[in-house]
Amino acid sequence: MYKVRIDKFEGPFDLLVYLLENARMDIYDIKVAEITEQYIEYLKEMEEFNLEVSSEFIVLAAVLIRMKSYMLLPRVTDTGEVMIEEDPRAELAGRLSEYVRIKKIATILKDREEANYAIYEKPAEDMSKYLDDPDEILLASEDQMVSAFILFLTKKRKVEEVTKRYQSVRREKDSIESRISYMVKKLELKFKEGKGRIPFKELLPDDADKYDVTLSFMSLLSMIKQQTCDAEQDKNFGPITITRKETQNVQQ
Amino acid sequence: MYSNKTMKSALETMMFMLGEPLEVKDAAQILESDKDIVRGLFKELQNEYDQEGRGIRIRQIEDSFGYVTFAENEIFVEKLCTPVRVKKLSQAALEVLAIIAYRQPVTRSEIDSIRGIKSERVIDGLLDKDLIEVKGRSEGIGRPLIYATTKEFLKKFGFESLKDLPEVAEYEELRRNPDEEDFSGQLSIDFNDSER
Amino acid sequence: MYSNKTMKSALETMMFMLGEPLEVKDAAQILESDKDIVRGLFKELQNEYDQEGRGIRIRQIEDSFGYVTFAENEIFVEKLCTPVRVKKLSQAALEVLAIIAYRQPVTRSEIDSIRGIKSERVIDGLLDKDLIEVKGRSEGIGRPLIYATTKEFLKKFGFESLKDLPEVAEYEELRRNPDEEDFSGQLSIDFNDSER
Repeated sequence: MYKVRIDKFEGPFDLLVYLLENARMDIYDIKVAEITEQYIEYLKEMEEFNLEVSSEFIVLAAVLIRMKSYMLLPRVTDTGEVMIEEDPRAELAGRLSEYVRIKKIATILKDREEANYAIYEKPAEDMSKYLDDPDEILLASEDQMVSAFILFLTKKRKVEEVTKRYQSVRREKDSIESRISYMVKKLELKFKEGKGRIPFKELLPDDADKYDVTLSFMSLLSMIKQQTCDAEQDKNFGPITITRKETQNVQQ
Repeated sequence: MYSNKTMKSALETMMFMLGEPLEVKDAAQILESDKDIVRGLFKELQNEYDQEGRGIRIRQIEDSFGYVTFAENEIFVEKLCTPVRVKKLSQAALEVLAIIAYRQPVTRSEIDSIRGIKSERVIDGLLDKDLIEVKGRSEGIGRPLIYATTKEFLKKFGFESLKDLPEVAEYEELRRNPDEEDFSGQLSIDFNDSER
Repeated sequence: MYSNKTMKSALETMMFMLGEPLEVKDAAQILESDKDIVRGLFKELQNEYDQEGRGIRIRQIEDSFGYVTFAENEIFVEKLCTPVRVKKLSQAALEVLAIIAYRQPVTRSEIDSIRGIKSERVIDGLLDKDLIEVKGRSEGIGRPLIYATTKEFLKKFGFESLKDLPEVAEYEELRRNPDEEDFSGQLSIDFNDSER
């Protein structure tokens, strides 16, 4: 019989090796029927103690049971000769043997861990004063730049989305299209009044802010592109003057 | 009672572990010995290290002792530390570099407008590192400086040529379209104009 | 060219400053000397410290050397300060570590199959403790990660290199030569008896 071990087993092999040890059984000569019974008995006890019995334990139980029934069957041929087959226990024995070896190594490691527990390193000294004037090695790679760039683009897009939503609320009516029609109307009015050269400033709404100026300017550019009018600027930072599109009729 | 040999060994261990000078009175208490005896052992050790020309020495500060490195070996410490430092480019530097790489040649105001933030200092840093260079002046108003990446940039990032810059849909919006008109210069005048 | 005395002194200074083991190749470069010569000097120093029964010793890890405290002086360290204690490894962690140490590089499924149980969480714990590391991927189906032990592993268990891992015979060999060594204690299996 075996004593009940309280501490948990590290796995089905751990349990099986323990049972073999208690039964003084050789790994390469397992009495399958006997050990299977003990193994299953133990799993039941583990359940009674509310110990976790993971699926691996059950799998090994199934392997043992299968092996047990296989070994009960007579292995004879039609002519009554006993078939020589590989020992069905061989594979399991091989794995248990490797597991036992690993456990022995684990024990050696444990002892060495203990022995080296008393040895200390110390942290590095403060070397900051020597780091003031380093030979700089610039660490750079394509990946680094690309990932930084993607991060930037993502951030930029998020900000743009937020800004767009914010501006679209504030400036709902002030799209380029609406500004263009506003400016075209104003221009036509001025042209009708007989003015040939209209300063850009006169096309701005009253109390125009930076946004209005930009929007008007963008609209003007579109208007030039659409050949609605022409514009001139004599010098850097100079006033912009809008004129009637001279080739308008020819183009159309 | 510990032997002198054990006590000296213990003092070495403790000085090593403590990281700051070890008080004679504390050491004496731990070693269950007399302060004068312990002070004497510290001084013996100090002499041994000096005599043997060790690279670490024992320095006395008031009534405490601690390890210091041998001052004349400073040159080796300098050499030891120097190659340790590896500099990485900041996120900002990488962003500006990417913008210049994809849109070159490009002016500072274009970079600023893409990033939505002033990039002057970052640009200066990249110029210092020889990753970008001034390629002349734009024909635009105010004739601002234009920037481009250098050979050093290709080398550092492992590109054979600018054609090797990865093509990803996301970048296309930033890649300069040759047919696109450049309004940025005129736009900035307009701002100035309206502020006058 | 520096004299051996100067170089040894420099090695002491550098080991002290660095805190972690100093690579022979780095030291050789700084001292403008040959790696074999420098390694020889490190070993001379190591001997001197042992011979003189110093409270600090020189430990070799692979091809690097660093100062550590003399293990037997632990009692004084504990009286002086409360050193940071790492929790001891569990039986499961030791088993997984044993498998990785002896079979590296090894995949998780190999570890699982030797232990007869899933080891994923134990492996994660060992990765966290820096005792093992991912060494890449296996060429096998699914290209699973492969694991190997680290320098930290060598330090923790006091191995100079992986060559120092003790030779442990297969169970089968033990069984066939029961008189050769007495494994019964460690294995808790009486082999002699089982031979009957």
